[in-house]
Amino acid sequence: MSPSTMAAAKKKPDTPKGAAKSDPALNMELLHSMLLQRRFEERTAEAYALGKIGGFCHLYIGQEAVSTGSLSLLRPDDYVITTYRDHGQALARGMTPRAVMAELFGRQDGCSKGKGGSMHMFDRNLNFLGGHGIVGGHVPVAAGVGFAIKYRGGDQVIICFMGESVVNTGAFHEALNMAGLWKLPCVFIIENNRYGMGTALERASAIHDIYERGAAYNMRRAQCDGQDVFAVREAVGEAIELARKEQAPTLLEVRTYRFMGHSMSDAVSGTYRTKAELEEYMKRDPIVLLRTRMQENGELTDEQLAKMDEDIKAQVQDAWDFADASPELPAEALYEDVYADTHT
Amino acid sequence: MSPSTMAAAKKKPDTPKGAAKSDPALNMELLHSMLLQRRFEERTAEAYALGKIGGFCHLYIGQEAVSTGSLSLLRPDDYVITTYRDHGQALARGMTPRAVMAELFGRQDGCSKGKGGSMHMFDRNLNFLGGHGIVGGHVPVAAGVGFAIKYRGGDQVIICFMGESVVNTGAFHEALNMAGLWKLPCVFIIENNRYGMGTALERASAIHDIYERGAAYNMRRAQCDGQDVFAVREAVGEAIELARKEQAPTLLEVRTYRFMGHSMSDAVSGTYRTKAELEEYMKRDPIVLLRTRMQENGELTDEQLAKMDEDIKAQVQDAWDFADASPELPAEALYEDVYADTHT
Amino acid sequence: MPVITYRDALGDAIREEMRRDDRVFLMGEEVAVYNGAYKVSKGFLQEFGEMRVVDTPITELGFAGVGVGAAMVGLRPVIEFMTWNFALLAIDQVVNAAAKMLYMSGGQFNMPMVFRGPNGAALQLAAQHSQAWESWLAHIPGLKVVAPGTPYDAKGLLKSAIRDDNPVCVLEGEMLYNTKGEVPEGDYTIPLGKADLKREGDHCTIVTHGKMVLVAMQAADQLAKDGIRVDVVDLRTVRPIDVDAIVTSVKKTNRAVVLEEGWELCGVGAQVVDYVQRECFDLLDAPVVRVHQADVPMPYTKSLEKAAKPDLPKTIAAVRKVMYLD
Amino acid sequence: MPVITYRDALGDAIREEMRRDDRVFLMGEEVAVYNGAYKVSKGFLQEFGEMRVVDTPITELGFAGVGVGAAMVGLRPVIEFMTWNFALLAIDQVVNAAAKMLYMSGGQFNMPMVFRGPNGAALQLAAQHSQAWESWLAHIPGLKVVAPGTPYDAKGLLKSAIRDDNPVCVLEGEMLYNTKGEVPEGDYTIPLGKADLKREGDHCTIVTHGKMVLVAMQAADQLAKDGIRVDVVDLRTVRPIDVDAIVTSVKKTNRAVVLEEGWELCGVGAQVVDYVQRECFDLLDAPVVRVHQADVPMPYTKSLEKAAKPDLPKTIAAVRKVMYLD
Ligand SMILES: Cc1ncc(C[n+]2csc(CCOP(=O)(O)OP(=O)(O)O)c2C)c(N)n1
Ligand SMILES: Cc1ncc(C[n+]2csc(CCOP(=O)(O)OP(=O)(O)O)c2C)c(N)n1
Ligand SMILES: [Mg+2]
Ligand SMILES: [Mg+2]
Repeated sequence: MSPSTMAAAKKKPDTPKGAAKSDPALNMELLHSMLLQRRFEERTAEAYALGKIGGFCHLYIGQEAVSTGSLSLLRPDDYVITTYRDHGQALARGMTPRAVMAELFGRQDGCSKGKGGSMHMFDRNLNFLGGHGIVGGHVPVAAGVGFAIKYRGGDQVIICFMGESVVNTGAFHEALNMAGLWKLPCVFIIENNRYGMGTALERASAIHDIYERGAAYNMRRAQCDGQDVFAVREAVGEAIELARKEQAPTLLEVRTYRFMGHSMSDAVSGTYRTKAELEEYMKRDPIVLLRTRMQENGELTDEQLAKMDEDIKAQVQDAWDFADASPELPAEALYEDVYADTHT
Repeated sequence: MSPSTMAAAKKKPDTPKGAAKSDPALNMELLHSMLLQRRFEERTAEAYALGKIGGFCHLYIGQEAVSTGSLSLLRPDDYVITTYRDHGQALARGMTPRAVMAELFGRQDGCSKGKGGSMHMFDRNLNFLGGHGIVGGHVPVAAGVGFAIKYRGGDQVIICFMGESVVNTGAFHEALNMAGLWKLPCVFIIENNRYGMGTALERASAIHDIYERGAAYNMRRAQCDGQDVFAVREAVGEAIELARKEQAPTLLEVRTYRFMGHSMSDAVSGTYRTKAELEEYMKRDPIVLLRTRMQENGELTDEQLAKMDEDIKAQVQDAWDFADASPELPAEALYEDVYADTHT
Repeated sequence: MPVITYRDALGDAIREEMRRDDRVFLMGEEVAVYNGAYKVSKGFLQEFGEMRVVDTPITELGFAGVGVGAAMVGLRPVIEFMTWNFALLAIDQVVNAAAKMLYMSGGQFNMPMVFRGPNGAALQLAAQHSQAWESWLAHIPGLKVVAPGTPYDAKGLLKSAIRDDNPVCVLEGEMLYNTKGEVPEGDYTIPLGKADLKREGDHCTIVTHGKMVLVAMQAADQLAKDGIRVDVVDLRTVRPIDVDAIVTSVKKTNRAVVLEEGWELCGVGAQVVDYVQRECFDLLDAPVVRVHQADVPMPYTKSLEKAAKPDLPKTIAAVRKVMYLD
Repeated sequence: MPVITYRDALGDAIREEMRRDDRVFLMGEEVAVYNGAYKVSKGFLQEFGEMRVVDTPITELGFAGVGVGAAMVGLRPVIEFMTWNFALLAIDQVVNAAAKMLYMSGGQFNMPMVFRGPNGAALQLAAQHSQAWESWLAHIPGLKVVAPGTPYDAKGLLKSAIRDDNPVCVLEGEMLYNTKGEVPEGDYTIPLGKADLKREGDHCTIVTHGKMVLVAMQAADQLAKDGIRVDVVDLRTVRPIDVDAIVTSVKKTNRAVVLEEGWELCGVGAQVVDYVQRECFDLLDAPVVRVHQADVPMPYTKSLEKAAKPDLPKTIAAVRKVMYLD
């Protein structure tokens, strides 16, 4: 990490923003959402090690405040689209752990019937538009959803999550220019976790405050702390409001960090980042930050916390069992879903 | 044209910059270069109408100060790359009118043996790396040449010309990010002639001062008047110096205008721009501006001008005759040049 | 029946579908103010307004993706590529997004959209602007691919493409836009995936599609003068391919020529050959002969360009060869 | 002879060429600090430094173009795609720039460069990450395309590719990187465009390339137990295709199976079928049978993925079918 980045990280206060207007019930929900993602991903890693999950598998641990903070603000008729690192967002949007785990296990009760897997979580009922595997590829798609909202005269918004590497892709550039030009109701959220696989942001992007790229598209831009769920809510909330009321897009850089390797086949630290750096960042675990805050506020007892954790663990175990029991699709399903056999 | 653009255009002084350090011999060369392009393109239009030239054919009339101003500053070992609108730059770089006209006629004495045509002028001896037809496609190629210069530790530069539409393409974005990140000796020159085919800049780009895109790549950026050859020389000169001495790229927006249709199959005005607008811009004919200045300075007599024009016209006629006499490639050449049959 | 151009047939198809269904919109470079680079959408902006006739920046990858997104949430985009050559920049969206979305979402998100534009060589446009992409597109499961050769087929197939709930690639021809033919007024559709027997004969089959249909018909005319009667099977759709129609014809003629605009290796013609040898092995009287572009990037020079393209003499020679007449 | 992995064979090839010729450099995502996504370039950064082993941003189109530019002025880039799936984003540079530059410049600018990376499906990577692109690339004049199936071939072909003055696409296999085989130390090359008869037999020919070579060899072993002897023709290069080698084999066996990893329509197999029927029409005892991926985007689920892929049982069944044994 470059010195400038370190300084920027340090500037962020450890006290969550918005603590003043603390809402205990809401905070409990946020904590639950984040803890569910955490426990879910821990079991995902376990299942992967046991060979119950295959392929590429990218965990979300460390970034839970981004999904929860953002998606806790959406209406059911809003839209979400994201990358292959999609388990956390799927859960935060309201997919059941069963549906997500079954998808990871490749079973027919999975949210994509087992055809998509870890990288391709979809849920039409939740307007969850996937899980996409081509870096940058889903950003124009998000602009297209924004276009459709405007076309219909609706007041929905779309949140498009992406890793920080995406800002270097041509797809990002082309999409953001159109979103800025046409004023589309899109909230582009960069989950800047400092690395794209083994490449540090500073080795891939000519500028390091990447939200500044928004200027090239005449787009509102902002940056916020991604370990603080309140900071995320505040920043995303402003962006959603702008998109909903004025149909104007925002490019929001959320500074976060992934606590695991890039995918299940990548070491947690070593080649491209040091253990020391990792440990430094882990001090700002988003769940610990929220929990501590709530405890200090007297909103959360140790007992409540233990109970929540227990319930969540049971729920994840239930998801595992459910997934394990769910069958793979029958052989003939291989040829289904290639074409829709409908037309208007 | 938007009011803001009109204002910007107005701000530019009609008096050429750098007039103080006027160099009559150089000015004569510049005028010759620009007038040659003009007369050449006029005859190109004629030949196209006669069916001697086919395919897409994009004339350079109105933009001659850009090619001449820029390329008059290069060393022979520097590199040039451009778009399909390449006749002017080919001539300004020193290709003979014969070689260019024969290429347009599709003959074997053409600079690309007639295989490339109007959009694909190449000359290895002049480090003229083509004429490219995919909008944006040549910009990464230019970055690659910059990379190669740096790789070898040379002090050459590459000038990469492009239309203003190019700044919206993914290829541009990806290339400029790398050029900014790696500090490549590239001079990216946007020939902002206000339109990409029938689309005004303002309808395609979210920002209108497009050189500002350079900020997204931590790249030096500038804007200049493209009808004033001295302004072009000054701006490009600074960029070349930076590239040569510090191996740093520049994004330079040169504001110009095309006096003809997009290509030979496009009307000069009508659908997307008015005759009045065209006429307004034609008042700033780059050749007239230079000529007038020289005349005012007493550097150019009417006689000299008439003689120059006559010589040039004769040279272009010679090129036409030469091209007309040059044969098309023999049938067996169809299968040549698909593969190099060499290796190291 | 009114005789109109291929261009107008396409324009009518889109216009009628846009009137019929307000989810349908047209997007691409120069489709609105400029009336289309090839004037297919003349007058559209005036009729439908700028939300439904959308000029884009030069961002093939981007606006193809915009189409994908719009289709995911229920609109029915018609995405125009100024030419299919430029679609190479967008091919990731066509192949990795549009063609796979339904499958990888487990059947949840269909893609009711059309990608269209001129395909193949026009005149002297040189290497980068003279390429025919049907075999690439036909390779990809999840896509449908049509290549109309006549105004009638253009209108009927494009309407079907717009109404289909899958991503359909429509390959038009710059050289076809001015060609004319009978086209009924008003609504009709042509089913995707069905070939059309454009000419009946019993001596030899010519299997073709798109722009080459005209060449095949000319060849049939010429050959008829020598008493050679050919079946012209116009595939119309190159994915899925109507194997039955090919086989039925070859069973009758026992000989086949495959004529296409693109390059030889792994072309549509190769696939047709495979179907023929697979299904008509014992009936074939001669190896199938293919006619296609020379295996070179397209040269600009007139004479070489002509030599590179499949054409009438080459087609006639192929038929004569497959009939052992030369 | 030392036994090494396919991965190390590739690494050795590039390393030796970089030592031999300082115009050769390696560029791509994660090739330097990370030692390559699949560790082909392990230790390269230390040996050659960051100017010759270059990590790029995620910009396939951009860095492919950087390679084109560097090649135009005399360097010899080796451009790594993390996988060929992502090369779709760069395909405009491969097809419209690299493959055409020599031709459209009238023979002035050759393109001494390599595009390489894993191609085809690994395990459970689902639709967007499991695609085999050889037929697309083979379609394009101006490219050469190789697909080594063994460590020996990988090293020899990659070295030839790097020394060739044309753009060569090298299709590796993620599932092959750990496979082992005998590879001589030091320098050797394998000519591009020449097939290799990997197994001799006289009952049936299997024509294949790349990852499927291993499957073909296994099939040959299995079939041998039933007394069926197959010729395995490993194309090694899929553009240009060694037609002679195919024909020589089929003339001996009179039967052929074509095995490939990619989809059926317009696949490499279709082209091979065309060559066979063209050149061996009177000698064939049965229609050529093809084995390929099912005509669907790749599913994630294990069982369906297995069903979608060409494999040993399907290959054996194809040979038995072409021999009328079932
Ligand atoms: C176009 C493309 N190129 C390369 C890859 C391989 N790849 C997958 S994820 C990744 C890194 C992305 O990093 P970032 O955008 O920062 O997201 P993060 O993984 O950190 O969430 C790469 C290179 C890909 N999937 N798509
Ligand atoms: C990728 C791509 N898309 C579309 C085209 C068709 N086209 C050719 S020139 C052009 C306009 C380019 O305008 P600009 O960049 O401003 O350059 P100018 O013609 O004004 O010099 C378009 C759309 C193309 N050649 N390549
Ligand atoms: Mg990241
Ligand atoms: Mg322009």
